[in-house]
Amino acid sequence: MTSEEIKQSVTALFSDVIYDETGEFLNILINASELRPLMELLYSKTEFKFDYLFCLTCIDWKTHLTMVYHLLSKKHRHNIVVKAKIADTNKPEIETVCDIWKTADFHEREVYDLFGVKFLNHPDMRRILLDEDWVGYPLRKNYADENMIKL
Amino acid sequence: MNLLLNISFSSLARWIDLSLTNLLNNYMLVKAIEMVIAGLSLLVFLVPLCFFLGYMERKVAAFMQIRLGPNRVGPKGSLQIVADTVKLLLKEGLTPNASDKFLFNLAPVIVVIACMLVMAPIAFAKDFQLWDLSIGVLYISSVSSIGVIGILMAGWSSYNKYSLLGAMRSGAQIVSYELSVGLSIISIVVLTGSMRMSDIVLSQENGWWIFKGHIPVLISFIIFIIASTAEINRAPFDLAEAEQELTAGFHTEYSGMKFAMFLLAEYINLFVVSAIAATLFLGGWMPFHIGHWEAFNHVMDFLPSSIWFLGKTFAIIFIIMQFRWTFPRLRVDQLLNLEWKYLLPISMVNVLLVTIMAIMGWHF
Amino acid sequence: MFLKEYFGTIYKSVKSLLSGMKLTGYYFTHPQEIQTEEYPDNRATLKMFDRFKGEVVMPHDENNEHRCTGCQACEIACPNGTIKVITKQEVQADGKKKKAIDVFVYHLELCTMCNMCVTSCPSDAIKMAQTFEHSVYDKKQLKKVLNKPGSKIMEGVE
Amino acid sequence: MSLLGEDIVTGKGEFVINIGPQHPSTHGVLHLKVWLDGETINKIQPHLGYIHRSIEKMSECLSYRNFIYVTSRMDYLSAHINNQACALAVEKGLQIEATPRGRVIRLLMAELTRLQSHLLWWGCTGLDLGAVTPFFYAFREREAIMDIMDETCGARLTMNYCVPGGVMYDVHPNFQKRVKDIIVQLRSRFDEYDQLLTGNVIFEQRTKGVGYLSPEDAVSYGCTGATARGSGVSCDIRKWFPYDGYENVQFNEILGKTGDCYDRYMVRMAEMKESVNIIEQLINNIPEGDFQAKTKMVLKLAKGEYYQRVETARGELGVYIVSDGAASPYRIKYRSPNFSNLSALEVMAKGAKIGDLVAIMSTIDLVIPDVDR
Repeated sequence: MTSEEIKQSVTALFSDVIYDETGEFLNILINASELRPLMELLYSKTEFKFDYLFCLTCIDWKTHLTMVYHLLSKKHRHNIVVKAKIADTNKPEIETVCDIWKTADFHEREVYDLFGVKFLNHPDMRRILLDEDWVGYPLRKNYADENMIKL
Repeated sequence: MNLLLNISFSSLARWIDLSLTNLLNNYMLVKAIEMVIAGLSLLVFLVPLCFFLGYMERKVAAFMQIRLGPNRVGPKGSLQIVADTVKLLLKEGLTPNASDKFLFNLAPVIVVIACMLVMAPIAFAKDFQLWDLSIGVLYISSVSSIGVIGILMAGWSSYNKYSLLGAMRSGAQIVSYELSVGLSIISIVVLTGSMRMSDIVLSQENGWWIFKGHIPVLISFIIFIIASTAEINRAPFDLAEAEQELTAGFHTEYSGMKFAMFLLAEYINLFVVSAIAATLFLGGWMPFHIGHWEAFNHVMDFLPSSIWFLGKTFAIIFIIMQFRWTFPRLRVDQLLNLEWKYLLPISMVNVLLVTIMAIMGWHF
Repeated sequence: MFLKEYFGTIYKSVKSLLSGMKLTGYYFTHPQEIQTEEYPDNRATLKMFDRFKGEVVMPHDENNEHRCTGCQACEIACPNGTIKVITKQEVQADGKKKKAIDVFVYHLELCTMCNMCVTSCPSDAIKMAQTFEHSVYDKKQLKKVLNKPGSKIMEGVE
Repeated sequence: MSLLGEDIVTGKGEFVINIGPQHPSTHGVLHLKVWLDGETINKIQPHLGYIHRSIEKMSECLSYRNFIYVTSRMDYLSAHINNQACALAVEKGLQIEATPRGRVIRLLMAELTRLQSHLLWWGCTGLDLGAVTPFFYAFREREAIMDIMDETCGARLTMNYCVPGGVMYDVHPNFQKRVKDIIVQLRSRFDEYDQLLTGNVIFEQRTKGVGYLSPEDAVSYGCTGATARGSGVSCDIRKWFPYDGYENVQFNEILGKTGDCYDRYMVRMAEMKESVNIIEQLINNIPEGDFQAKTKMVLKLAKGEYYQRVETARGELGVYIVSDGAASPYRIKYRSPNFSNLSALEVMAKGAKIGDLVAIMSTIDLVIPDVDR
């Protein structure tokens, strides 16, 4: 399936979608609220069959956060990037996808740990790398730690 | 030449006995003093033996693993084990706060005592035996299983989950492997008709059982080696102290002298098991004789009997060591599988075969 | 059938175990295969490879001259802040002032031997030495000054 | 967290033990909390982060030339391949390509790295299962490979040999001869490995039917590398998305059938042989020319996002660079293979014995710094 066809099928169901094809993969930008239905569609529809979530991360753009999901279909060998914008940087929240792709369990915990994005309906939302009592989210751009050594 | 041959362990023992009887004229006292001497000489024998076994194990391991092994302390590293012992003696013997302190400290003592008790009926050389009791073989198989109590005690009292798991594994293991050991011993008892160690050795005057007894005895020899390796908790059956699974198993919490005692017990056990295997199957101190080749037999007789005994023992020790440095460890259920599915049925059939052989007189 | 399978398993197992023991037995009886290097004893013959990255040094020639211009390219290239180049203004013979190094500080304790400073150096002033016995009792001893006292820049190096 | 109560024995009579962070078989500082019923594992929960060094944050502070070296410290056993991934990602951003000679050298080094990593893994697998001797045999060959690295790159483990545009310096004149020697040496040693461990009945019993991972789970948990290929999931990045000239060499992707520990083991063993084949194809055909493309002193990537994935010895490593046009990356994400592989441990180990857990962990081939980053 080409990216054009993917675009067509997605546009048919979701109105508020922006496409970006400047990079290596087709990027789908969507609002955080609509992420979950889109993901379910991408996973379950046989023409897409994006069964492999190979990268899940977050980018802090200071004004907002962007969740980035890299998906690959093992069957059709096509890649896609889904990006979800989270406007609220103080209390970011988004639906979990860890029941669709089990690998998201650990990756979402990592994002929670380092960015503070809370994943709703995640079964085990704890910090994964840092201590339970760590203050702040280190990969945020506004994270400050007096113990940090500036080179 | 004759004089040299006459000065052996047995003549020494007889001389001590005679002179003490002449001196004291009191049977009880003489026996008491003799016991003390025997115990002391056993200790004097065992400590260097364990040093040597420790050194041997390291060197065997090293050479199989294409490395040099200990080579710093003393010539060719031979004093390394002494240095290690001194280190262990000087280290603090920790007792965990939550442990059952009495049992915790008692356990290593029991383990060592149990394995030293087994030394009693072993014939080290011609006419040289601490205690030639009429049920020697039975005594060995019953006393050697006391050690597991020490291990269970150590694991339970340590207040450590790894230790407990290790102790439980060891319990299951020793209880089951005891059967195979017993059955393979019985096959020799059937052939000799006696449980006395000296009788068993004398019965092999014209050939060792492993040669005389055809394939059934060979099979029971192999089963004995495998089962006794399991019984003394050595790799590939070292589940009780499986390093990669349970850190150090039942002796995780032990340090210093108490740990050294477990180590001592392990090596004494290794020696004892090999000595028993050598006595039962390889003729103990009996030199290698072939039927009626008088000249050949005469040449073989020149070697002192203690050398024959130790040579056979160490050959078996080497094989057990090679097991350890070649094989991966079994899992706990496979361990029991091996015993109940393979070793036990085979040794039961084997005992039957040996019995038929003994009744029919098919052995040489 | 069952018995055949049963004894077949035993035969195969024993065979596989014996083949392992044969291999360890082979190495036990062939001590020439031993690979151990007795390190402190073979120090005299032990030679590291030419490119081995042990520590950063600044070679000086017989006139106590080095090639460092004090351009600080290495300091920028270093990812760990290992190098600190402190420069001074030196008056030349013709009266002109010229930048030269005062002290070239090298923190061996921070260095990860990534070779980035050496490749970035435009005048080949520093290189990697093959030493590897760096252990000291005090961390402060690992802070090194690479330019020798009284040294100056080589003629013709810009 | 309380240390008493539920953490020792649960209401169901489960025994809770903590395996690690200091434990002989966790290969570093992995901490597993295990709920046991007797010897059987009911539940397992990894606790990570003991050596979290914030490599992603560090990379954000370093320039595009410098951040590469940090990645050697992630999966230190495939340090070169990590560097290669970063160099490729930067090259993608700069829209340049490494010189042909540089690419082949990189590829050769990557395969050597894979070999040494697998050799270490083979030794450690033996060690974990209680056979100490394989470790030393594996190290004999590994040392020979490390010597090649040492001679050419100047370091044995964290070589930092890849730079954007090629490699840092040319290979040593002895390189080809040494590599040919190691090919001969390895080919003759593979039989010994099989004798000692692969064919051993105890080893087979310990690994066959243990730690089963279904292909669906393997994909869902994001497993890659031999962990997924053991289950028959094709995921070799060298085949799927070739880089640095993997499309020009002949090799097979090794796939297992059953997905148990033994298959994962056999996949790795076969991969070693494939690596030797790849090296043999290339070692006589290193193109002449520059080993490094000309690049600017200060590298600046155009604004955008760049994703590069490579196949390390453990699986798929993804480097995701978000650039805002400055001299250092705005955001870097390393999608490390071990992190995802570890998450599948839970399904693999459920219902297994403690002894199996060790076998499973060693066949996943965990490197904890890569998990924690």
